[in-house]
Amino acid sequence: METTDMFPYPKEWMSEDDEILASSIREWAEKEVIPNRQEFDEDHNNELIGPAIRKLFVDIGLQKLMWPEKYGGAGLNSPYVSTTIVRALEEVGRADPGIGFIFSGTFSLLAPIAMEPNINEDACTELAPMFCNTKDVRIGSPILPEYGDVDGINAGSIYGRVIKATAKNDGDSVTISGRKLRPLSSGGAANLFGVFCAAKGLERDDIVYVLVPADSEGIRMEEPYKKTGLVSDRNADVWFENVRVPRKYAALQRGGAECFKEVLSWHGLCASAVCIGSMMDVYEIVKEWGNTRTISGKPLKENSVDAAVLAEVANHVAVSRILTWNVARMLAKPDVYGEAWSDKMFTTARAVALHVTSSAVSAIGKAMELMASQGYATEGDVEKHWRDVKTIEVCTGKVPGMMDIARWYYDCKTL
Amino acid sequence: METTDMFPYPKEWMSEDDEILASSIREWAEKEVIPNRQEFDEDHNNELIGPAIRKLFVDIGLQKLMWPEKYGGAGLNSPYVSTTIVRALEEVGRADPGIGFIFSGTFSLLAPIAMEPNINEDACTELAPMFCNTKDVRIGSPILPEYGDVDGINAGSIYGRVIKATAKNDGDSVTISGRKLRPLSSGGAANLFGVFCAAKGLERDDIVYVLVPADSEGIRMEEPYKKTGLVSDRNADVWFENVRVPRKYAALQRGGAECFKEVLSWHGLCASAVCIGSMMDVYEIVKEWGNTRTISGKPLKENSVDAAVLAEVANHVAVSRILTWNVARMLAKPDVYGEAWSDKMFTTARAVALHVTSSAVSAIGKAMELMASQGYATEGDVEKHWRDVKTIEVCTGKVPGMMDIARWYYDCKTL
Amino acid sequence: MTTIDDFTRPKEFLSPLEKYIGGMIREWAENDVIPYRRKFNEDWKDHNWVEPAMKKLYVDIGLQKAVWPKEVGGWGLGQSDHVGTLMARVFEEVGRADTGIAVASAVTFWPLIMIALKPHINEELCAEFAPMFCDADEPRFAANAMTEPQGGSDIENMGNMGGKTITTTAELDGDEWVINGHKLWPTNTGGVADLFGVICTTKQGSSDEDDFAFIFVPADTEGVTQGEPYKKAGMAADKNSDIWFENVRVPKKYRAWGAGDDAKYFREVINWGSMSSAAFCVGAMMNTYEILKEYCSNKIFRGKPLKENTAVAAVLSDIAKDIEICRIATYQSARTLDRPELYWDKWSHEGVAKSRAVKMHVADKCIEVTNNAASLMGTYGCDRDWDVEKHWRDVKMIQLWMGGKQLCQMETARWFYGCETL
Amino acid sequence: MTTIDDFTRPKEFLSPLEKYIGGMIREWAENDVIPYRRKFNEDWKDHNWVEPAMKKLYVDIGLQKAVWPKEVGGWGLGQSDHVGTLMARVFEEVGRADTGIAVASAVTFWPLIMIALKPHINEELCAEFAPMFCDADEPRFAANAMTEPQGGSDIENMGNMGGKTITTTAELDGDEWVINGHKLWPTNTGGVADLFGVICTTKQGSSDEDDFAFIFVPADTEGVTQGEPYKKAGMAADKNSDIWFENVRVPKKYRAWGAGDDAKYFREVINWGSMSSAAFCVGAMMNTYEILKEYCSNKIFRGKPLKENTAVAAVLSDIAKDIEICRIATYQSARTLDRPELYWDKWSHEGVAKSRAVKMHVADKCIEVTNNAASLMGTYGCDRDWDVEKHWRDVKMIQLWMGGKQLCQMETARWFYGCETL
Repeated sequence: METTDMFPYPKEWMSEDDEILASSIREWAEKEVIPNRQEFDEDHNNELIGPAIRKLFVDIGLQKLMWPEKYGGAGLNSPYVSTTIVRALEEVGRADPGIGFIFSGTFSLLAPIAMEPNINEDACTELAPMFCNTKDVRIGSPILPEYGDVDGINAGSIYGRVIKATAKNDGDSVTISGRKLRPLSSGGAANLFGVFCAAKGLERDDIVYVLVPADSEGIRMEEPYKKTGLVSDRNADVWFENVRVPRKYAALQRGGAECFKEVLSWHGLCASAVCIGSMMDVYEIVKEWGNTRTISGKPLKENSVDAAVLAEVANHVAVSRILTWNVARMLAKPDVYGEAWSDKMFTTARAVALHVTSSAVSAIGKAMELMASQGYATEGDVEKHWRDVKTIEVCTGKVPGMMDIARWYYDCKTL
Repeated sequence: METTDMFPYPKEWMSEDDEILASSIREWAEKEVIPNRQEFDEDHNNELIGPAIRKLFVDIGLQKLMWPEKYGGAGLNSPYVSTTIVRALEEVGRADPGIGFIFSGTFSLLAPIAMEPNINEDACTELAPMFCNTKDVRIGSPILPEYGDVDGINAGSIYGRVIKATAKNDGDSVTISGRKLRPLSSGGAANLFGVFCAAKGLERDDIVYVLVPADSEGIRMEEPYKKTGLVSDRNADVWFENVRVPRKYAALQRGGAECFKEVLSWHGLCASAVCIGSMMDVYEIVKEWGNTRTISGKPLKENSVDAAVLAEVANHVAVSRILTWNVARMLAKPDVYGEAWSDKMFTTARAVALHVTSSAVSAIGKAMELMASQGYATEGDVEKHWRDVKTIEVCTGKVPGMMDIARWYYDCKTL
Repeated sequence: MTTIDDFTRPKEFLSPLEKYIGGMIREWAENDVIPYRRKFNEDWKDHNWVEPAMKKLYVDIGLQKAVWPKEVGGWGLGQSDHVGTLMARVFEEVGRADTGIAVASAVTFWPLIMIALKPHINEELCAEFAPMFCDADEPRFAANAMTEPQGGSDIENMGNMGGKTITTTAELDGDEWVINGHKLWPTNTGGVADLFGVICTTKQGSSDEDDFAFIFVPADTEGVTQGEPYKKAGMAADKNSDIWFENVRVPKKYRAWGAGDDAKYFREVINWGSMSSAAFCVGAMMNTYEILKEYCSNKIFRGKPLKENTAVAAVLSDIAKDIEICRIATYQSARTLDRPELYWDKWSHEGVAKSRAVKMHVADKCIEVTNNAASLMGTYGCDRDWDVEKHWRDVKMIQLWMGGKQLCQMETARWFYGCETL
Repeated sequence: MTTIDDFTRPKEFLSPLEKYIGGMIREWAENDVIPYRRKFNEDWKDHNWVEPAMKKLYVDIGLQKAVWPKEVGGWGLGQSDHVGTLMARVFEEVGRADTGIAVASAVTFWPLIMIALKPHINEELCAEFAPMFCDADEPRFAANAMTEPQGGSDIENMGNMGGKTITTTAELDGDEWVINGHKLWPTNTGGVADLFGVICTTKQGSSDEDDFAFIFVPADTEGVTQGEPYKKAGMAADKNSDIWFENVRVPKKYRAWGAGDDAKYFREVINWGSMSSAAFCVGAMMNTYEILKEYCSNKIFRGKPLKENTAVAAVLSDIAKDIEICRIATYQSARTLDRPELYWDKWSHEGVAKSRAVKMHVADKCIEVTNNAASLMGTYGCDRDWDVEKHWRDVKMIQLWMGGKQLCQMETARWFYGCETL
């Protein structure tokens, strides 16, 4: 039985099309990624990672996926896309969580302007061609508020996070400023930023979400910083110095908090799906190890102490997968479960993302325990997953995430 | 918002009828159970618990629920009953997990003979009247194989558990023997036992599942033993000395392992649902505590350290509930997800039961931490839930459960 | 065969007396408690089974005399420089049998820390109260009355609140303190205690440590009313209830030391409370180990004892490992009470923070150990006949008391990270 | 302000030398390692950044002479009755800077335990090998060659397997041992080590301890081949690779002690390995504490440092608490190596089981601490600039080595529960 069938999930909710896309991603993974991924960490010139991303984003077409058809996209921009995305990202994550994470940011960044029912016609008209009429890779980079700030800059706050950027009214334009902002992903490789700003002199006097093309004047992207994992994702701090963008790039028709929750709900779903793919790959590897390694004269998996650890690994995957697919379904049916930006849906998606990403770190850590040095060596193909999912996990924001959960379930007002 | 709506679950899968039954159970709980439950521990003469069970089992009619209509039952004996059961047991568990646990045993014990598509006409004809044509409470008690045995008795083994009872061919009868067997529930109050036996001289030479009326000659039920919680459930060790029952009481048409997995899949679902109800009650209590208790000059819930603990409590409920409802759906749709007795479904149901029952112990333990002495005192209405869910949790069998998971996901042969 | 005595302790720290005293208590546990403890749960209100065991320990063995100075009839342990590790052993042994009796014993000792431990021995008050304990044929109990209906852990949170939320007041009226207030949940209440150490304030709402007062109140003083004992999840050998103080008058000298020093030595009381809590837990865990070892040695699976199954052995191992670590940490914590010159003042914030940290670790592990032991035993784990579930129920209270886990965390963070507003 | 030196240790156990030596290493860490350690990750193969730091520690400070007897040019610590706690401090300090260098150092010391520690000092072999380390201007490394391609932790599982699965063989041919076999993953391989202690058998398939042999093999002996270093998740300062022994001939006297005693003292090697592993972890955790304290003091949330948020403080607290407990347990474990007469033989099964238990606890906690610290720091937690993620990656290996967690569990269970077949 295929690993993807071994692990339970509500398969009634998956369509055949989802499986077709997943298959082509599986093929891409086997050909373009898996043979090379042990070298990704030293692929300083993007010679291995770059072409792989291009194949996925351009040739298979993921970067067009969520743009409306009339702007040249694949038109998968209704919430129903959620299960498609999960199944696709399982496959991408299985091969390389870093590439999955790039797509997670790119996809969720666009939800506030391109997802039904809130399609921002102006913004789509302007920005869709960047992603749809090109043979080049296009990447989005969400810049979210942070939990605390080293510089003491605090232009506002939202859901217990600090807003560091500002958006000032400037007639037909909006001027964005912000020092040393750390995006969720792709800060060093982005074509388009989605930035949450404190609004100054705009219709909304709280928080506004603005899309900012990376080639706008006044943007400085630092060198990508070195990090634990997700090497494919070149993240870097970004500085905005009086960056002017057309007014229509600001999601002024919607509240900043609404956009914030929508982006995070979708990003939570994507991050969870990537981690499931990663865990499933490790499951296959450790399963093979359990079959072939001999301990006390029998296969490792037949030693009950090791079987118990193997069971823990599998159980993390099973539980995480059920949870993630349920979030996908809930997002797909806003009439039944609430909109992506409702407090309830936001809380559920955050809670599941916290659960799944930390489960992934545990599960892969457990697999490493069993594989000992082979788990720790790059050639074992496990340690990269471990570093990758940890890097995803830290991005979910544990303490503010717990506060989000408390806020909803206990109606807390001051957290 | 109602607590039952706060916590996410795939509500598309619940019918209106399910909610109607749940409402009448809610009413029963508020009237018959909640006002008295602090005294349950000292209700030695069954003066409070007995009438409450009668109202639920006889008046509301739970004990008829899963018998086919043609034998006088309510006819909810297709796997589709799963969501009904879950929603009902959430409500029972909220009031008293003990009563929920009694029903869990009674219900799942019957699955191998009364659940579509394997209706055992002979056995139903004989046994249904006991439950359906009576104004008295009728209780079932499953006797499962154990993980190891103190006496060294080992008549056979199944899925890494020891079978202690035997069933001998005796012409038209089957003779059951077994020393000091410990049922899952209700050993001291049962009307019908469901016993897994090593088969001797029967068509099947491995394991056979036999239903044994409690008033059969040769059965000795000990005094209920004192235990941590679930006081409503009078469990006791049971001795079978050459107990003769008609052949048709043995599920000879089916494999013992198949029956074993079917009973445990359903029992896992029931036990999970009971724990969710219990957790939801504690959630309401600790929520109120968080509103009214003052720490450092503000409501407890506004202290972020306490909010983080409150969030943990809520998150355990949310995750557990999603998982449990998914198992319900999977059981309801054997064509999509496999039969209740398939290895995959069995593993999923066991894994979720392990997860949910131990989550319940953690969640309620966390709530107690916040409520300090009020959580520990009986009057706080939390400590009983804590003891109750722990008693359910130990019954799930942690180590053998982990072995079940390993067996399926890693194809282990000798565990 | 390995026994509970094989869990490691720093042997260099042990009192010369500890083998002797530990041995007596071990014997008492085997003969007077363990055979009867299953009856304690139903005996929570009447203490028909608990009292004889208490009497044996307190009067016959004489534990109620332990810390009082020799001059007033005690054993003089309050002057010993091994009292910390000795008491750790005592509470461990008592806790192994029953953590309820352990807390009742330790709480009797608790208020006396204020006046009977070197270097701060209040000879006048020792002379006043020692006879109650040292010239008695009946067990005598004492208790600190701390927690209040609102405020809860804020009372214990001296580092941040400085007593600001204490609503029990003491007013000086001539040569007498007049005390008014309502306390919840002290151990040894519900009619048990003979002497209270009352935490109160001389100026309500003040967070000046000088206004914090620790005043002794004999239980039979007029105006002291105790409620009925509460019913609770476990800890049946320990009664808790409400106490009301209504214009209770005691001599001025009953205040332990006075402005500033009351608050200071009260921190030592907290420090001792944390160490003792850890010791109870170590005892309960060691008993859990014994029971589990028996269970897993006798239960047979596939022809071998259950403990030979490696998955079971892994669970057993984690339990032994946790006991090993907890016992070492507890004795180290006790040692710092015996060697302030080498470590830190017993009443320092450092001492409080560190003993809180140890207590938090050990109490959490104790719940984990008893919880996992019960799970491993399946339906037998929740069967009262095996006593593991009793420890599980009992020790949860240890985690919750003295401000619970969250206060332990705040105290630890405050000291180790220099937090100022927690 | 509270610093890492405020975490508790049993002060009674410390060596008179430890302040001096600890201080030197602290200075080395600050000047020679911490400013450069972010470069180690890319330097895993060449060690351009690692080697100067190693040279300073080994040669200039002179750590490579530490355990050798004074008579042969060493510091003579092998004869000290404080070597255990002193080494705990050394490895803690080195581990604080870089656990990779710590393991390289400890593993150099590791085979020497067989011959240079009292009461079993092999004067002949000390005289033979000491000059390699004591008369050198360059850093010298040693290593134990244990793990094999199949068998893995079975090699270390002496208690159960008794060496049965060892496939590296030693045959006596006249006055020489002839060694054949293939070892994986020893620290300090890939061309680093100068001297190997090879675990082998004189009779393949035997589980008789008499057939277990520990034989010294200089790395330049003919027939010894080392592979390329492996690329791995962390621990860049420590190189690991394959070693092949093909008809390697060494003098008969290079076997440490002979039948029975090799196996016996090898248990002491395991005991030391466990204690040292714990010490590395304590060092890494203390550094994590320092970094986190800085981060949470400087990062501002709602006008207050992040550490003043109680939910954050709770996470910080748990980390400080774990370090406190782990450090106490580690020094207690080290103390038992210094006082066998008070505790147990260093090579006893008890010693092995208990040090395995401590190592297991400390390594698990270290992963938890670094993991939680990284999570608390959000995207900065995985940013190499903050060094927390480095510790997280590095210390995972400590949990995995020497048979990993499962073997620790089996050893612990075997001793504490009398299991016979694990």
